[in-house]
Amino acid sequence: MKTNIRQVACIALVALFIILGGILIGLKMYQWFLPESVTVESAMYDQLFRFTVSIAGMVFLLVEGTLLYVLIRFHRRPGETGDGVAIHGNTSLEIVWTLIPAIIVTVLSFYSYDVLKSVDVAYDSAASWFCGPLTPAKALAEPVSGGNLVIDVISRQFSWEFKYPQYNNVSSSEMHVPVDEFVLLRLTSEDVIHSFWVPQFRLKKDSLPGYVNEARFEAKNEGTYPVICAELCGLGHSEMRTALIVESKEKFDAWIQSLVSQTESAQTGDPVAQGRALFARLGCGACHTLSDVGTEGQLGPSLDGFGARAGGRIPGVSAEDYVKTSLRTPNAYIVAGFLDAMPSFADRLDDAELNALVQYLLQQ
Amino acid sequence: MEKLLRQQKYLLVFVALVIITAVEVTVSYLPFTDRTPQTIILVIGSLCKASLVMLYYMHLRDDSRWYALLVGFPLVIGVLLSVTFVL
Amino acid sequence: MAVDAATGVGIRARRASWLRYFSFSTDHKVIGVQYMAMSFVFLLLGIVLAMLIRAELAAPGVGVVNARLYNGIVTLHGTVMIFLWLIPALVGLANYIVPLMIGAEDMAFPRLNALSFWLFLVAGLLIVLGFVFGPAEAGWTAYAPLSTLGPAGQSFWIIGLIVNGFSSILGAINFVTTVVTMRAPGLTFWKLPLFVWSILAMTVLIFMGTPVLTAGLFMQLFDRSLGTVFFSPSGGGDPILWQHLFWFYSHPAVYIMVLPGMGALSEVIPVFARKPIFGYKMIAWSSIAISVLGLLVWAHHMFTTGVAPAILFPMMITSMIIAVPTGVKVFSWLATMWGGKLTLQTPLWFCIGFISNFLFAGMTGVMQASIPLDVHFQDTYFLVAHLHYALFGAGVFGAFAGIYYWFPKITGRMYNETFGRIHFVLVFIAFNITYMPMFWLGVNGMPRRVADYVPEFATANLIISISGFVLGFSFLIFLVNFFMSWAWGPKAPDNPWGALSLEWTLPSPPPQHNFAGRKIVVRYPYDFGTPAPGSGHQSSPPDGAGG
Amino acid sequence: MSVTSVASQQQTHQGHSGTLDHRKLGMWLFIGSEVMFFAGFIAAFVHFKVLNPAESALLDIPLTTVNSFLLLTSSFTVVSALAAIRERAVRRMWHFLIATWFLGAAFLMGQALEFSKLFYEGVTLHSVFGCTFFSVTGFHGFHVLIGLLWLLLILVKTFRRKIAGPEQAMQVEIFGLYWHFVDVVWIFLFAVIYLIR
Repeated sequence: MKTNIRQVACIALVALFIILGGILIGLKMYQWFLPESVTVESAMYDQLFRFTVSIAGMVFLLVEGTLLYVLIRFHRRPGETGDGVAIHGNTSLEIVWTLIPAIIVTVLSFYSYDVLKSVDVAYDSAASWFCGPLTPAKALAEPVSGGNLVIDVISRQFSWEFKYPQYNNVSSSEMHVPVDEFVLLRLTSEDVIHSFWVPQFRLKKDSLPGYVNEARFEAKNEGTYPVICAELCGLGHSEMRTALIVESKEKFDAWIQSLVSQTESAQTGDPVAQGRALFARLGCGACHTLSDVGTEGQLGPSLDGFGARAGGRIPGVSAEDYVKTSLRTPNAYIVAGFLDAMPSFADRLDDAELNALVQYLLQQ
Repeated sequence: MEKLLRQQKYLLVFVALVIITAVEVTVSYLPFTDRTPQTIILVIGSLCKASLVMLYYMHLRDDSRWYALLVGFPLVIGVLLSVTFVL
Repeated sequence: MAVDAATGVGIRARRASWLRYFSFSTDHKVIGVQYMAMSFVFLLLGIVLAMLIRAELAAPGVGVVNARLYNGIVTLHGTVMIFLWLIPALVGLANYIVPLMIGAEDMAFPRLNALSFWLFLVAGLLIVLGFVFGPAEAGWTAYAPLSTLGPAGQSFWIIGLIVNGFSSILGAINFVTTVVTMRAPGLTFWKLPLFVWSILAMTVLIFMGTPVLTAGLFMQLFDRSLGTVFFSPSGGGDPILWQHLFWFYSHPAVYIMVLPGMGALSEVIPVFARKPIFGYKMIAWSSIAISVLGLLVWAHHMFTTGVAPAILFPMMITSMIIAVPTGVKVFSWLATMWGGKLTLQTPLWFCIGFISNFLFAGMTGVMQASIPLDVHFQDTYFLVAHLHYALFGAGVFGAFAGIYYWFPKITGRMYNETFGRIHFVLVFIAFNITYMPMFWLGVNGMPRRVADYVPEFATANLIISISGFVLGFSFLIFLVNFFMSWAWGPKAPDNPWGALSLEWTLPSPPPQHNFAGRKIVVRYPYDFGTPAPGSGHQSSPPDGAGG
Repeated sequence: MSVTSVASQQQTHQGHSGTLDHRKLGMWLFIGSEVMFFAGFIAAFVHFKVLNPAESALLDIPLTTVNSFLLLTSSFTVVSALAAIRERAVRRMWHFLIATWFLGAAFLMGQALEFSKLFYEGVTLHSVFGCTFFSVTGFHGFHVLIGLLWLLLILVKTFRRKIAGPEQAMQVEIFGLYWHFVDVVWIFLFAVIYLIR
């Protein structure tokens, strides 16, 4: 068929419109759609996102545009009879619309690999390429090598615990990291699969029972960001969130030092203080309200004024036994109106710790 | 006559299967230090046996291509699946 | 049945025709209707569950249901909608149509066909009844070890899915055998309607994927009942093993649910555009390509697990490549409509809805195929939106296109066109308002399967819930139209749409032994257009009711 | 593009198109999906074997070698039985099938012996090796059992003269396909589970 100049101009114009429109969509979505970008990695992520969405935008304009045009231009007018033209296909056209998407996804794959190389620990070495970052959980016992700050993320139904192996393993239920520093996370779980997600970091890693998973990031902005469990982990899944605080090196050092001294004093100090530390470390507050520690979990019964109630709860069961049993086999007694959601802490606490916790709770 | 040949063919295949099995077992007892060559031999051996059975006893050799296709595709994917899990 | 209902003969005959649907019939048409009817019963259940979910999420804080009930409802909703509504509905449609399309008298194994239906029914009851014995609450993905620790309902769920698996494997074997061995003389593969091609591709996925899931389900059942340690880390097992086995089936399941819809589009669009399908062979091959590639992408659901890149990265590439054959289909449909004479009736409207929604599913799909991007999307509402765009926006819209298109053939009556269009408008708008905001929610920090969320998501969730209720309501319009028209709708001619595939050469509804004793005129089924090359056929535009 | 051909519909379920027999095709498809089923279990076994290679030292290779020979022989007898019925030599088929049945039964007994020995040596379902090993070999044994029952049915039919010549050879052939498949699975299991260390 012969193509006159107007056709060519028309096609060129439409193509231009589609390309520019796509890029515009990409840029706008990138601004409106994504949450704040905090880490070096999330910046790279956003670049890839912008690129991908721009292409998606072009595809969107092309297809939806064609669809609308077809609907308007080619719908059957009232009283119109007859058929469309009998065109069975057009090889060159079909080749084109097979090749172009193929090229696009190839480019996208290469770009993705480029980003992965710099954001994902698994792509650091040929070894990890073939076995991945997953290692058996005992790896956590090994001493930490390298200068980077290492944080062991331990997840359990339904709370997070963050251990700092370089600061004689003190642990907290909130995560503090210094700004502008590489942080290596070693994630593991005590019961079921959880997933560590910080939307502003564009970072998500599953924490699996029996394995240690690894992730790293370098935060650029100070601030407080949510840590969210993204993998359905049981009845308290939606409650399983905590805070990640990015702060200046000085603030971080101050915080970690105070934590270290607190922990030491708690270990040496009276059982009540130790129990209080345990309550905080184990993240009981995720499900239980306790004003003394300043938690307001809703999934389990409130523990304010617990010491007074515990005794009379079950006839013939002393307050102390009641608490012990509730920690070892939580489903033995269920407070009316609550679910049997609490995991057992029997093999997570030694007798001394158990007693300390009991003493503390009975003080409430 | 042709029937007789077929019987002989089946018998030959059977003998071949037995021999390969014997070889496999002996190989598995050899005290290799590096297990890789042994593994390779065993895999090849079992593949040979399987294909012998399928080609002659299950008549894939003279039957329609459809059957070969419909069982070959799962075999390939299945092997891929298992390989994935070795990693 | 067309005989006058006044005479006792007519009445008895009609009653008999109704009773057939409650018997162990081996007629593929009866079984097809049984499948579809049951699937709609389960659909209603699934909708009720969805409404409960949206009611709970309408406002932050624990409201309508507690956490246990919520997890149970989410699990059952996913399971019911996928295994008990969409797949059976499509299988039922195929069960009715495919033998007619290939000029066969029935399926290759009629008794097996009936067996798979009744197995499906048993499976459905097991899964639903399990809810009573402590609901399965590990999500429809049933990730170990959460699922192996879960309450008794989980075991019912597992056994139900095993039975359902047997049912669909037997069905798949039946379909492939039927298409390969029972085509009418002269009906070569390259003259098959594209619906049959897509069903072929779908059944390949079923009989390849389902056994692997069944193996995994057996392992999980053993873990729960015999104390094996396949998935329990304490005993040295590996929870990721389940994810591999599960997704090996359950990713192809997506294509199982979308391919028949694509096939329906390839039937409806040419008929309503009065134009030959554009690039027949490319569309047929793209179906095959999708089903082959679909078996090699499962690990793209595991990008955050820390599995070796040697597994994940190749699967990322295969996942991306799937965009190519799907793109080919979409472009071919557009090219088919281009220059046609579109009769804008309900089946075509649903095809247009399919293309529009499927575009979003495809674009977000490519984004999620890219590992670094997916790390952020994984297990969030972004994914919830994406999967509903694929399964609902594409799968269900395709199913409706097919159901409206073949309704006259199946029931012998015309559906009400006005109601059909209202249904489409309502479902299309409500669908997009419901699921579009979920993309934003997910990216900004709302994980999936949560009973509670932070206050800043309240507005978006309220909008979603309201529009979700409208969406649920829109199905009632369809059901009303469906049953009213089946009972009192105007009689349908043999070929209301002026289509060319074989099923339309039969009376509506077709007689018991389909083509028994008839001449079968085999021809290329997309021979529309002027001048129609080869055939002197001058086709006439559809004259459907309300058109 | 639009060739038009006319023909009258046949009444039988036999395929119109091509020479493919629908029962045989169905059997092959079933085998195909069975391949995937076992692939799932073998994959699991391989997975854990890579994780901890030590445990499979307990396995009794001489015993299982004998078992393999039994199964291979039974494959030979089945195919010979098919050849026999195709030549209308019902008596010969009968003998071959009986032989097959006893070979299969012997295999099962060998497996029972092996399982009991392993239990005695303390291999339980509660270790990864135990659960993968017992489930995969157990499912294979289950398939052998089904095969034996099916074969029993065929023997009864033969006894009742229901299978008397090439006309009914298809029944034997389809059973044969199943039986050979079970054998093929064992060929792989034998290498993967027992021989590869």
